[in-house]
Amino acid sequence: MTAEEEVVNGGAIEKPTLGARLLGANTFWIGLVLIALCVVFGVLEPTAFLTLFTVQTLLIETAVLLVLSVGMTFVIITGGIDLSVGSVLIFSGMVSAKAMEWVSGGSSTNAGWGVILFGLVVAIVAGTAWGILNGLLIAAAKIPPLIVTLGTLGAALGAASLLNNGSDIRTLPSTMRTTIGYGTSFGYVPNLVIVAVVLTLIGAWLLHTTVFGRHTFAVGSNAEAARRSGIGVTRHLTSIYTLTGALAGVAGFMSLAYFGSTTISAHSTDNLNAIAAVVMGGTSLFGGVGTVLGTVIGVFIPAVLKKGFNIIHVQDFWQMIAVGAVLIAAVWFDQQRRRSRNR
Amino acid sequence: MTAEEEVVNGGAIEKPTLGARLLGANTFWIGLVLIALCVVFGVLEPTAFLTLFTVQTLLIETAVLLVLSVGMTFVIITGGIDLSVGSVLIFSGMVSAKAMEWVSGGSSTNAGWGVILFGLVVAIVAGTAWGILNGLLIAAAKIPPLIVTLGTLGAALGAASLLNNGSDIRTLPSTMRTTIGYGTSFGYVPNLVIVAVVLTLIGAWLLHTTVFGRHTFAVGSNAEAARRSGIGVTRHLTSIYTLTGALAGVAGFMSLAYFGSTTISAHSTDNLNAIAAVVMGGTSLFGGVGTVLGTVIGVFIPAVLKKGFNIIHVQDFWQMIAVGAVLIAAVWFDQQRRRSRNR
Amino acid sequence: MPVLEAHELVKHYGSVEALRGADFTVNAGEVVALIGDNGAGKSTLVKCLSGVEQPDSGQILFEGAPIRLESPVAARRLGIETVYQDLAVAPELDPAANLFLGREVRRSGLLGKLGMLDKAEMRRRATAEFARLGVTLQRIDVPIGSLSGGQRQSVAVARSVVWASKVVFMDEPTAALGVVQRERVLDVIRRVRDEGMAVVLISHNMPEVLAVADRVEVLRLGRRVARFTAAEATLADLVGAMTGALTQEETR
Amino acid sequence: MPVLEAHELVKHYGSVEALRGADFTVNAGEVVALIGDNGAGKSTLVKCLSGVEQPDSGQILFEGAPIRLESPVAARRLGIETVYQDLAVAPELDPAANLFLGREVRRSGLLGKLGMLDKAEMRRRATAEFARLGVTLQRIDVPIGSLSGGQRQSVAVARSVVWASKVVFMDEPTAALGVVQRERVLDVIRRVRDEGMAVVLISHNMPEVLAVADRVEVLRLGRRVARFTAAEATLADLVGAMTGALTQEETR
Amino acid sequence: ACGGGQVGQTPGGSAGPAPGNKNLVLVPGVQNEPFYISMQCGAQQEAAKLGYKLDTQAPQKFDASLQTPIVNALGANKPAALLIAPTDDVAMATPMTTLKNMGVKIIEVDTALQDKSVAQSSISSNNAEGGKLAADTLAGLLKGQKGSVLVLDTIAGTSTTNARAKGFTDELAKYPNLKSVGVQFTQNEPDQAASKVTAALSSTPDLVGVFATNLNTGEGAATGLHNAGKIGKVKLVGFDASPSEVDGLKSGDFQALIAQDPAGIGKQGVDQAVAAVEGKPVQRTIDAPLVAITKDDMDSKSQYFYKSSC
Ligand SMILES: Nc1ncnc2c1ncn2[C@@H]1O[C@H](COP(=O)(O)OP(=O)(O)OP(=O)(O)O)[C@@H](O)[C@H]1O
Ligand SMILES: Nc1ncnc2c1ncn2[C@@H]1O[C@H](COP(=O)(O)OP(=O)(O)OP(=O)(O)O)[C@@H](O)[C@H]1O
Ligand SMILES: [Mg+2]
Ligand SMILES: [Mg+2]
Repeated sequence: MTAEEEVVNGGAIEKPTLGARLLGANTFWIGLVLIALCVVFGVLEPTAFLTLFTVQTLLIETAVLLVLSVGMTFVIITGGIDLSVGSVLIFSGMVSAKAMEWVSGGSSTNAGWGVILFGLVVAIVAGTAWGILNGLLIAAAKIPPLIVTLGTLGAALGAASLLNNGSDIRTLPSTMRTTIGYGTSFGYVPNLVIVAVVLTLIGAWLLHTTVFGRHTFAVGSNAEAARRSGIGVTRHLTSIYTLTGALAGVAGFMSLAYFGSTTISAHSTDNLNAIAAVVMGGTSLFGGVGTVLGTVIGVFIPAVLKKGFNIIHVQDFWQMIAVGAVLIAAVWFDQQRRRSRNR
Repeated sequence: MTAEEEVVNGGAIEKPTLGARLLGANTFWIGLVLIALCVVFGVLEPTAFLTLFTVQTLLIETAVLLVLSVGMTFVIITGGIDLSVGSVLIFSGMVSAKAMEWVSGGSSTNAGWGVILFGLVVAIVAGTAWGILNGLLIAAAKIPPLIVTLGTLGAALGAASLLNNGSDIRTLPSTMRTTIGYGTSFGYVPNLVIVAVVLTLIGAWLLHTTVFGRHTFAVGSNAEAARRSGIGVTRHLTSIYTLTGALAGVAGFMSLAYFGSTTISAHSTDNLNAIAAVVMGGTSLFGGVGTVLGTVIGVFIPAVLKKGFNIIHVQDFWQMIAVGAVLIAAVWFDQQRRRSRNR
Repeated sequence: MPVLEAHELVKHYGSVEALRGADFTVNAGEVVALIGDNGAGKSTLVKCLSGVEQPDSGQILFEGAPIRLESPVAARRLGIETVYQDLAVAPELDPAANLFLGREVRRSGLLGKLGMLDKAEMRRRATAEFARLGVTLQRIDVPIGSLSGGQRQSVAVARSVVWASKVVFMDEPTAALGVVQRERVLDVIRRVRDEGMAVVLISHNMPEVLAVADRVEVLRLGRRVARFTAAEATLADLVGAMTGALTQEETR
Repeated sequence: MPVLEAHELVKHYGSVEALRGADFTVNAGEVVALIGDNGAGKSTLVKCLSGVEQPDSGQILFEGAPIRLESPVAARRLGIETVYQDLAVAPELDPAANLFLGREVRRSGLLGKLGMLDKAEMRRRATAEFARLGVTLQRIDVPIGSLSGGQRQSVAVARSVVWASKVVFMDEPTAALGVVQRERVLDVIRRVRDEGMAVVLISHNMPEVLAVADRVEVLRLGRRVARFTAAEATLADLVGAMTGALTQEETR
Repeated sequence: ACGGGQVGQTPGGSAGPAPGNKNLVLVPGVQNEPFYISMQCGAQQEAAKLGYKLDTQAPQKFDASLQTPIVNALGANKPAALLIAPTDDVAMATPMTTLKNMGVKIIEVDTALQDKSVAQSSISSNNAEGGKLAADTLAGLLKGQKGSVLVLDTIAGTSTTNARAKGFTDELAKYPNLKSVGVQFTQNEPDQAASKVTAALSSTPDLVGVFATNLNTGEGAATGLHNAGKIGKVKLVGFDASPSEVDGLKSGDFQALIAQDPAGIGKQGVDQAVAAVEGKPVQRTIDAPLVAITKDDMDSKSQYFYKSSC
């Protein structure tokens, strides 16, 4: 084959093979890391790690973070950041719990599906409201995302605390806990996980195959070029933060169902965990590149690690050190492979 | 004046006046916000807010964060981020306390200046070590700063906990507490504040007038251009994270002197606070622009706000909301003014 | 009748005066070359006329009626397209995605209504467009940031001519192009003109200007200082006007 | 004797082959024009020869001895300076800072030893350099990112000629320049050549190439396909070589 | 839903811990706290005595979302019994119930679930009582002096410290000479506690007492008072008796501490756990003692001091 042949008809040679595309995929190597981790723990503790129960709880425990991270992926691809997700989650849960109490006229412990659905809607609306606020301040008022979401991080938490005077609400419909919180479908699959998977699939579809997703990449790649190309950058950014807020609202409801409590004092590290998952998955903090699949892998690497360490009883302090080291090593390995592929 | 006159000799018209430069300075408007806050609280509570005591405690309480933020300014100007500063601070304090105990052969409560100085050196060395590790992983191994410092955030904290089996050391030289921790010089000025001010001035000098600072801006503005211009980007980035680590080490020692304890479970929000201060001061998270003066203002806006709110007895939850709102509003105001100046 | 006119546009950037009362006219069906020294304000003028920047004062007329171009979208809606000097492409996206940016082709049917992209179709049409401009790409699925300077510029040019209906601004579209590609672009300019559109060409290459333009307008220090009919102008005239040796219009 | 030679350089980017065994030679005291179609690999070749990229295979000889250029610093140490096509400037820094990037002037005395910059001196010298190239700046203390395209390019050109001692690579240095500035740059190229340095000029402007170059080397699809002495070459020869109509060197 | 079930209900019945399993696990509320370390020491000693092995696994923060995975992980390697300080009295019910359904015996130490049916025994000191004791102690220290009192709590929603603060405030109302300036939250950060104290000194010149509901707030409060030069002039009552607080008491930073008996709680927890495992009778609730320690009587109450390592 001479060079000539390759470039004749104005470019565009045919696509590389599936194998080459897989090897070339940004998520391939980091995915290998995840698989390696599972294998290692599986070998170390086959009877404990590779059990249905472990897998179920692993999935359930990551469900809430996964939903937050899907939203965060969109935000980071635009070159932004959202520190407020954890607080918005708590706020949504609190408002939802309050609303369910209110429509049940007191305790909502025995409320039925109507009330629960109402609670879900309220949670989504509450999350969406914060999302819109974030979006407008970032996109229209052009305040840096870090500052805006740091501000709403505090504000949403303060507002959530105000609503019930600083204490948690713990009287929630018991149906909600038993079905959504830790019920299963198809025999084995926790319902919470089904919700998370469905939302993740929708997110992946939206990001990778639709106009909305394309514009998300464009805004992150070069916002000025996007603007000049007639993309409503302000509007697009606003909808992305709104989407993230709405997902945080859903996550708030999921957390409510799971914990059966508004857990005001929890979720303080959700924002960093979500950001770390997204970045580990190969999304650049500078925007313009990223995948939802990468984020999923990025969510599971620390989760599997911590689960494995807990099962093999690694001491807390060593665990912290080891998790830190593996995070760095995983990304380093990924970078290394990708770089050599480009040689 | 015709247009011709202005551009005759190949460019470079004379410098604008001092007033114009002041108005044009990036830190002018956000500085106004700080002054406005002080005035408002001064008017609301003149007897409580505008007292020597309030000013002294305000300055002391921000000293540690200020030192961290100066280092963070360098990091963010290069387009990086350092989440590990709080943990490195704790680690340095812990190592330093251990070392002082060790050279005193048991409790160091009655140790003299020799031991204290030794402790300071150990703290700086410990911080520097983490800084070098961060720097090498980021600059040489090219792992994203967020991942690296998130990893070392956990690892440093785990290591600090390991050193004393998870509990704090509180037997520190009492001289250290009484002189460095809460002693004053020149009658009124707390010694801790003097340390912070000196370090800040050195930082400002380094950033704005030296080759080192110039290269910092260049690396953040366009790392590839810097590399092609013969700047050792790897080496420079490494030294910047090392510098930040060293400053975190000093901050660890200051915190030790201030609290008289290693406070393992504290400082978890120092990283975000420092980043917020830097960004509020006009430094871009994308690198290439920033000032130390801006950072100083960015450190004091939330500090003054919280102090003022505590003095006028704003309820905690409202306080969280208000602090969030003011952060956003301050930056918004700053942006607004800057934009109109460019019209 | 002029399709687009600018009167006395003024634009400051801080204390820098980029435009100091610039006038400009372009008629349908003609190629106007906008020339001037570096820093004369050509790109700034183009940005003002394509909605990217708002002038501080002055008037813009479109087909005789005063308009405000608040955003690039407003200009595009009027059929005004622009090749920017800095190209304004999204470096992480591939050439096809850049070509269709803001005007993505959707699938037919319900999926399209839901916003799903027809990536194959876009790639196919992009390949055809690039071939027409003589652009050679080894692979079409690489990010545009990794293309050579000329390849990148070709993508930007292709984008503008595909979508324009009234006016095309081209800010140094041939600066990085090879000899063949340059000829193709000049051909495209002529074709677009012949279809009745107005083309505004900015270039520092005087032979090229004289070859393709019908009229020439000269900007100097943020003001229009001369106008020529290309057929009657000589290279010396143009250079004289650009450097200030020759001024036709009065300095206010 | 050739000051810099390249043999059989190969460079891949993923599956894209930018160089497929390119040769190149430049002698001291001559201006060599490196020409070729868009995407021919000219910029890639320059990057390999100035230490920015490492070739996958092939040999580089400096003054007859094989060398490895691991980094731009290595090339600069040998006296090789480059104007990159994408300019490689720091957009947030001002023109003077960019001119002296990596080679800042320090104050005299202790403060200088401590690393303190002499900003006034750098600004003064920068102003003088820019005047020499005919660059007009309204203000010298603005970030280079806000300059016009031609102004920015002038800064990059100024930077390379100030520091070179052996070889200057100029990748399309005049693409965005005005008529006057272009002439100045060509003058500078001649002057540098006369001082005994080697200049490698990449340009798509054939008249310019024929006017200033002593020799011409033609790159096509990542290989050198022809060499000419400028005085003997015609425009048709050059275009023929670039488009593949004419090939001198055998295709391996 | 189709095939609806519950997590942890392994179809075909779950295998409980193997008979003769001698492993116990302690899951405290948070790592790095002398309170829990002392509890661990007491528990370990007792377990060793009874021929059992005790592992400890602590979450990084006092946070239900961090404690849940730890409890869930135990489902993989079932211990005979779990000793746990639930970080949320409702949220932790799910994972604990799951374990219980797998046959693991559950003993609550320090804190307890609202749902009394999960654990077989709960050993705890009453936090509200502790708050009351603190108020009485402070009033005693002040000897009728008039003035304002500040309460420093950790984070809204932390049940233990919230209860201490509430007990304190309620009891303080009985002393007409003392006026509460309210409960302030410190996010469990010493620097915020210090700042709240100095601000209170600025705005409330008649501040005479501070109640800090845990170690971090106490340390911060002491630092603030140091800064202001008000050590000893403003009475500081802390909760718990960690080594650092005991040092503080010795040096005069604290005027009184309300100590629990973590080692005792741990020991009794193990006793109950072993009893449950071996099918012997257990006691459903056990109240652990609380004591107020002042500088004067600290030597006689040294058995209440917490340890930072065993
Ligand atoms: N964003 C900006 N901020 C500050 N000054 C600017 C900005 N954009 C342009 N300028 C200044 O305005 C003047 C005109 O710039 P413009 O880009 O319009 O020139 P031009 O005629 O297109 O030049 P060239 O031929 O080099 O492209 C220049 O002096 C430039 O430095
Ligand atoms: N970083 C990169 N990644 C992938 N492909 C690249 C990269 N840089 C260059 N290429 C490809 O290599 C080939 C040669 O590019 P190069 O920039 O050397 O061309 P050139 O001769 O300088 O063209 P021009 O005249 O347009 O500047 C092109 O097909 C280009 O798409
Ligand atoms: Mg221009
Ligand atoms: Mg090139």
